[in-house]
Amino acid sequence: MDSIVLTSLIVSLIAILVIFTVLIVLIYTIKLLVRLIPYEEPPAQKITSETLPKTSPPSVSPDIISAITAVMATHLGKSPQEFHITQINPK
Amino acid sequence: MDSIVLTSLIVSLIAILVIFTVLIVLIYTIKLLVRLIPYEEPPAQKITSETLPKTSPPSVSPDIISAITAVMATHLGKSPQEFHITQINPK
Amino acid sequence: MDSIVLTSLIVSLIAILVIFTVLIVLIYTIKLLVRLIPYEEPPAQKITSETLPKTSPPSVSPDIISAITAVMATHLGKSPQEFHITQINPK
Amino acid sequence: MELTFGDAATKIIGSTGFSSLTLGDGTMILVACILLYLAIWKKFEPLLLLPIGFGCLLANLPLSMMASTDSGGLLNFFYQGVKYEILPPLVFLGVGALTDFGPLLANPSTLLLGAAAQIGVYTTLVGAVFLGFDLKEASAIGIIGGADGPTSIFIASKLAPHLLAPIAVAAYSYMSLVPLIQPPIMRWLTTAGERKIKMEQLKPISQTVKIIFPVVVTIVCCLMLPGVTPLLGMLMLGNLFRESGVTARLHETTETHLINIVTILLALAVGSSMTADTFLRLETIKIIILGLLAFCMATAGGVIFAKVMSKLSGGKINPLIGSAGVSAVPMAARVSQKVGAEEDPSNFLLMHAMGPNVAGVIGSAVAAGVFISLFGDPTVDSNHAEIATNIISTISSLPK
Amino acid sequence: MELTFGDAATKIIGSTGFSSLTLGDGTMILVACILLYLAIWKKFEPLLLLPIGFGCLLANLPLSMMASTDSGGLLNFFYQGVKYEILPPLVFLGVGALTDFGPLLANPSTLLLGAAAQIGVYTTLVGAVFLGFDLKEASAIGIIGGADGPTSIFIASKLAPHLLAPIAVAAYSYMSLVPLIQPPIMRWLTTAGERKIKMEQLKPISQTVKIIFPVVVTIVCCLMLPGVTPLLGMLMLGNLFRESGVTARLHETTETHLINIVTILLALAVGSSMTADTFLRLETIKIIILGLLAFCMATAGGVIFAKVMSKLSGGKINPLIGSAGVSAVPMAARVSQKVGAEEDPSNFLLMHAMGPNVAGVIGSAVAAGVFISLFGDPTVDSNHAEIATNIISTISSLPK
Amino acid sequence: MELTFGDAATKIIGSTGFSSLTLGDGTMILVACILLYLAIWKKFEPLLLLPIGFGCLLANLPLSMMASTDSGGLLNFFYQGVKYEILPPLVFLGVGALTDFGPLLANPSTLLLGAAAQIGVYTTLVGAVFLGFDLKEASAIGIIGGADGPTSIFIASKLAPHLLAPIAVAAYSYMSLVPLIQPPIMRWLTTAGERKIKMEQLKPISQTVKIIFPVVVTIVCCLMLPGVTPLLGMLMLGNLFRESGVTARLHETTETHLINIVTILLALAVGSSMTADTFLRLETIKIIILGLLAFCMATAGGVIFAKVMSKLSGGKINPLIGSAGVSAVPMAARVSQKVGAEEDPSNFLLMHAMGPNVAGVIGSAVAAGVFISLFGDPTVDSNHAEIATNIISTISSLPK
Ligand code: NA
Ligand code: NA
Ligand code: NA
Repeated sequence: MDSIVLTSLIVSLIAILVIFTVLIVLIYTIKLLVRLIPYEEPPAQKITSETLPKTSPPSVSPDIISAITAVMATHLGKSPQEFHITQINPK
Repeated sequence: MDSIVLTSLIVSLIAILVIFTVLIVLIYTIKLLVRLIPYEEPPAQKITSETLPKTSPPSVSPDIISAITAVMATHLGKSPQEFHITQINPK
Repeated sequence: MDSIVLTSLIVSLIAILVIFTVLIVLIYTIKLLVRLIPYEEPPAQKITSETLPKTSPPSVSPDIISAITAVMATHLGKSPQEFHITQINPK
Repeated sequence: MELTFGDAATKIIGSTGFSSLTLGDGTMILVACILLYLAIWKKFEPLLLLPIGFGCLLANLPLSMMASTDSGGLLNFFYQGVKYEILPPLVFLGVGALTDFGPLLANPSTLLLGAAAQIGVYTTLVGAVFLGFDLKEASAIGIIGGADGPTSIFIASKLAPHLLAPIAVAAYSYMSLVPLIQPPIMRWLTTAGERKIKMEQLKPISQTVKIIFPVVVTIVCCLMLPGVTPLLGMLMLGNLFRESGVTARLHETTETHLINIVTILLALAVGSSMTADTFLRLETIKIIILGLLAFCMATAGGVIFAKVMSKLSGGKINPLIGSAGVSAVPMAARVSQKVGAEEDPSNFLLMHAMGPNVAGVIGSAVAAGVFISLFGDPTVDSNHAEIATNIISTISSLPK
Repeated sequence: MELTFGDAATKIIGSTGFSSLTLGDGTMILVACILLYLAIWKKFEPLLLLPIGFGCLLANLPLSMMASTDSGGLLNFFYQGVKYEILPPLVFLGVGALTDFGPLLANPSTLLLGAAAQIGVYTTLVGAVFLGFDLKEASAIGIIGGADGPTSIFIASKLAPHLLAPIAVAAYSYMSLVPLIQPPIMRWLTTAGERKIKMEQLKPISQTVKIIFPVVVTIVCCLMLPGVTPLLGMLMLGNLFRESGVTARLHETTETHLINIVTILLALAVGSSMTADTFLRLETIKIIILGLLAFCMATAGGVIFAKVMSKLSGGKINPLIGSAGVSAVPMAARVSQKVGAEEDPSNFLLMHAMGPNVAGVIGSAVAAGVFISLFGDPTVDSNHAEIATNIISTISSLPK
Repeated sequence: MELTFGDAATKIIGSTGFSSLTLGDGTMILVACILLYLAIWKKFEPLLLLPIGFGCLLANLPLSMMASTDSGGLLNFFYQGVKYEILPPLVFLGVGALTDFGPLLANPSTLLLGAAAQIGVYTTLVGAVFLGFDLKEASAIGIIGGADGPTSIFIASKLAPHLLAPIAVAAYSYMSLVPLIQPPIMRWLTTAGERKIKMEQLKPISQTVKIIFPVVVTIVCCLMLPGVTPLLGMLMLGNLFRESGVTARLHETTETHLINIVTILLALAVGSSMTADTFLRLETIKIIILGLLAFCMATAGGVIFAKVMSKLSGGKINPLIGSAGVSAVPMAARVSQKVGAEEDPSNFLLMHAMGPNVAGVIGSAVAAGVFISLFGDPTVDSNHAEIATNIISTISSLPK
C-alpha cells in the first residue's frame, strides 16, 4: 500500500478521534450547564407580556402587525418567518 | 497648427468613433435580446397579486401603507417616491 | 521636590490654562453666533406641520404610530425614546 | 538655559496652528466654508460636497496632519482608497443598485444620446490642450463633461492626480447646476414645436432582459475597452443585485449603507487633496471655465443629436430628452421634463428622458475606458502598457 | 515611420480585449455565465454564487486586471482579505449572529451527528490522495464534505490556495444541491418504520445557558484546537451578540449589513481566482467528483450514526435527522423534515434536525481546526510551527 | 525513528492549547469572563466591554494567534486600526451623529463645567507621576478622568501603547460606575438648598446656529490645538451630518451601522491587547486606583466649579449639573437629574445637565489635544515634532 495513502488513513483516524473527543467533551459540558442552570418560567416579565396584549388587542390590530412584518421583511430581505414582532407598546 | 492640438483632435475623433461603435453594438445587442425574450404578462403571480388586494383591502387600509411608507422613507433617507410597497400579506 | 513631579504640576497648570482659554474663546464665539442668528419661530413650515395633523388625525391613528415606533425601535436596537416620528403623509 | 513659566507658555502658543497659518491656508478654509454653504443652503450635491468641504477644511488647518499628502494622517489613509482606485468602483456598485435601466431597454436608441453628450468631453479636451494642459491632464479635465462624479475622480486620480481636487469639485458643482445651465441651451437649440412633441409610451420589458442586460453590457463593453472594467463591471454587478431578484440582502446593503460609507470616505479623501498649493493655482480657474464649457457642449451635443434623431424618426422623439444624455441622474431627466412641461404641461417626458440619462452613465464610463486604453498607467501591466505606448507613439507620429 | 489614421485605428482595435482573448478566457466566461444562470434561475446559493460568478466573469475578461493575481487590480485588493484569512471569520461572525443554538442545547447528543457527518471529509481525503493530490490538497478538498462555505474557503486558502476556486464553487454548488443529493441516500439507508419515528418535544433552555454556551464552546474547543479560533471564536462572538440581550445594536449590524458587505467582498475575491489556468484543469473535474462523494458520504455518515443512536436510545431518535449533520443550515434540516413528512405528514422533524444542523457547523469548524493543527503554515508562529512539523514528521515516519 | 500510533496521538495532544497554558493565560481567561459577566449581567457599557472581554478571551487562548502582538493574526489586523489611530476617530464620527449640542448652545457657559471636570485628568496625572509613571504614561492614565472611551484609547495608543488595555478597561468600567461613584460626592459637596435650585427653561436655538456650530468649533479648537483634529474634526463632521438636514443618508449610516462596525473592530482590538504580560502587572492595579481617583476628582471639580458659577450668577445654576461635565453621555446627566429629583421630585435638571455633559466630550478632546501638542510622536511631522521637542526640553529645564 502506498505510504501516502496509509498516512492519509492515519490522519483521518486521528482526526475523527479528535473530533469525537472534542464534541463529547462539549456534550458533557452542555449537559452540566443545563443541569446547573435549569430553565425557569420567566416570572414577572411573562405576566406582563401576557397581560399587556390582553388589554391592548383592540388598539393594535393583527393587520397592522402583519403589515409591518411584511414591510420589515421586504426591507431586510428576509422571509417573514425569520423574525416576529414580540410586543408593541403604545408610547 | 500645434502638434499637440492636432493630436488632441485625432484622439477626440478616435474616441468618439470608439464610443459610438461600442454603444451601437450595445443597441443592437439589446434589440436582439428584447426580440428574443419578449415581455409577457406575468400569468400566475399577476393574478395572485391582483386578486389578493381585492380580498384584503378592508384588512389593510391605505393609511397604514402610507404610514409605513413614510416611516421607511424617513428611516432610509429616501423620498417616498423612490420605493413602493408592492404587497402586504397577513401572516 | 522631585523634578518630574514639578514638571507634571507645570504641565497640568499650563494644560488647564489652555483648556479654559480654548473653551472661553468657544463660549464667546457661541454667544456671538446666537446673538447674530437669533431663534425665530419657523413661519411657513410650522403652519403646515401644525395644520396637517389637524386635518389628518382620523386617517393616521396614534396606535399605528406607536406600532411603527415600536417596530422601528426593535429594528434599530434603540429605545423608542431615542427617536420620534415627526410627520406621516398619506401619499 | 534657564526658562521662566512665561517662556514656556510662549512656546505653547508657538505650537498652535495660528503660528503656521499661511494666507493660502486661510483662503482654502474660506473655500471650504463656501463649499459647505453651497452644500447646505444651496443643496449643491450635499451628499458629496458637504464631506468634501469638511475634508478641505480639516486638510487646511495647519499642523492638523489631515491633508491627503500627510503620510500617517487619517485622511491620507482614506486617500489610499482613491489612489488605488478602490472607492470609485464601490460607489458605482451602489449607483448600479440604485439605477433602473428599464427606460433605456425600452428605447435602446437613446444610448446614442448618451454617446452624443460625450462631445462635451472632447471639445473640452481640445480646449484644455489650447490652454496649455498636456494630453493626460486635458483628458481628465474633459471627463467633467461626462457629468459623473466617480468617473471623474477615477480618471483624475489615474491620469492627473495633481488636478484631482479642482476636477472633482467642478464635476459635482456643475452637476448641481444642471437645472440652471441646461434650460437656456435647450430652449435656444429647439423650436417650440419640437418641445411640444409627445412621445409614445415606453413598452414594458421582460424581467429576464433586465437580468441579462448587466451581464451583456459587461461582456460587450469590457471586452472592447478593458480599462473600464472596474467602473462598469461594478455598476453592472450592483444592477444585477437589484434585478436578479435573488440577492435582495446584498442589494439593500449596496444601495444604502455600503454606498453611504464609501461616499463618506471618498468625499473626505477628495476634500483632503484640496490644499493651497494644489488648488490656488491658475489651473483651477482654467478647469472651472473648461468645466462649464464641458457641461454646455455636452448639453448641446445631446440636444442636437436628438434633433437629428427626431427628424430621422419622423418626429417621434422630443429633442429635449437629448440633454439628459449628460448623466447627472436623475436631475438632467427632470430638467427635460420641466422644460417640456413649460411648453405643454400635459407632456410627460420624465420616463423618456431616463433612457438617455442612464445611457449617459454608460457613455461616460465608456469614454473613461477609451482614455484608459490610450493613456493608462504603463507600469501596471506590461502587455497593456506596450499597446498603449504604441498607440500614443503612433498618434504622435501622425502627419502634421 | 509614417502612419495613416487607418493604422492608428487598427492599433486601437489591437488594444481591445478581443485581441488577447484566448479559448481559456472564453470558456471561463461561459463558466461564469453558467454560475450566474444557476444562481439566478436555479437559486443555487445566489448570495454567494451570483457574486462569485460575476467575479469570475470580470477576472476572465482579457486585460481587465480583475483576476486575483493581477497585482494592483480591484479584485486583487479584495482577495487580500481571503489570503490573510480576514473575510471568512467575519462571515462567521454574521453566521453566529444568525444562528440559534437552542435546539442543539436542548438535545446536546446531536453534536455526535455533527461529528459523524465529518466522515465525508475523511473518505474524500483518502479518495483525493488516491487520485494523486498531496495531503494538504486532499484535506482542503475533503473539507467540502463539511458543507460549510466560509470554512472551505478558509482551509483552501490556507492549505491549497491554487485549488481555492474549484473548492469554493464545489462547496457552494453541492450545498444548493442538498435537497437533491440527500433524499435518495436517506431513504436507502432507513426503513419506513424508522422514518416514522416521532421525537418528543424539545425542552426549553434557560437564556443564561444560551449566553454561557458560546463562551464555553470557545474556551473548550479553541483550547483543544487553537487553529480553529478565528472561525469558531468569531462564530461564537456573533452568537453572543445575539443571545446576550445587551448588544442589540451590534447584533443587528452583524447579521445584516456587516455580513452582506463581507459576503460581497469574499465572493468577488473567490470569483476572481477562477481563471482558466487554475480552473480548466483535470484537478477541477476530480474535485467536482470528490465533492459529490464528500456530500454523499457525509449524509450517509450522519444517517448511519443516527440509526445507531436510534437503536441505543430505544427508538427515540428518528435517523432522518442524521443527514442534517452536514451543516448547510437550514437546508439540510428542511430536507430531514420533508423526507420525514413524506412518510408521515404529521411528523415535524424540523426543530429536531436543527440540532445536528448547527452541530454540523461546529463539527466542520473542529475538523478544520484539526487540519490546521496538522498542516498549518509553519512561518506564522514558530512554536506552533515546530509542533506541526513534528507531528507531520512523526506521521510520515509511521510504519508502512 | 519508529513511532507507534499511540506516540502520534501523544504528539497531537501536545499541539493543543493545554500544553502551552500558563497561569497568566488562565488568569486572563478568568479576567475575560469577569468582563463578560459585568457587561452582560451588570450591563457595564456592554457595547464595548462585551467585545473587549471576548477579544481578551481569544487573545489568551494559547496558540490561538489572536493577541494584538501576533503578527498575521485576525485581531492583530484589527489592532492596526487602533495603532494607526483610525478607529477612534471613526467612533467619534458616530458619536457626533448621535449628539445633540442644543442644550450646550442654549447655555454656552456650561462649557466651563466641561473644562472644570478636566481637573480630574491633572490630579490623576500628578498622582500617576507620584506612583512612578513617566509623563507620557501619566498623561494617558490621567485622560481616564475625561470619562471618554475613544479619547482614552486614542491617547493611550499614542502616548503609552503598553498601557492601552488597562486604561481602556478602566475608562469603560468607571463610565459604567458613574451612577455609583458620583452621587455621594455630589451630595457631600452641595447643600440641600443648592440641590433644590430650579433652573429656568433653556431658550430655543436657531437651526442655523446648530449647523454653524460644528464648523466653528472645528476651526477654533483645531487651530489652537492641531493634535485634536482627528478626534474633534470627526466628532463635528458627524454632528454636521446630523444638523445640516441635507445628508440624512450619511447621518443614518454614521449613527447606526458605521459606528457599530467600527465599535466591534475597536473593542476586539483593545481586548486583544489584554495579555498576561501587559495586564497582570502592578501598573494595572495602580491604573485602576488612579482611574477611580480621576473620576472622583473630575466629579468634584465639576461640582465645585458649578457651585462657584451658582454663587456668581446669584443662584441661577444648580451645582448638581457640574458633575455632568465629566462627559459619559448621557449617564452623567441622568445622575444629575436623579440626585436633583431626590431633593425635589419636581425639579427637572436633565436637559440642563446635557449642556455640561456634551461640553465634557469637547473638554476631554481639548485636553487630549493639549497632550498631543506636548508629547505627540515626533516622527510623524518634523515641524510639529520640533515644536513639541522644544516645549518638552523647555519644561524639563524649568527651575526646580
Ligand atoms: Na455622462
Ligand atoms: Na459541517
Ligand atoms: Na470628558
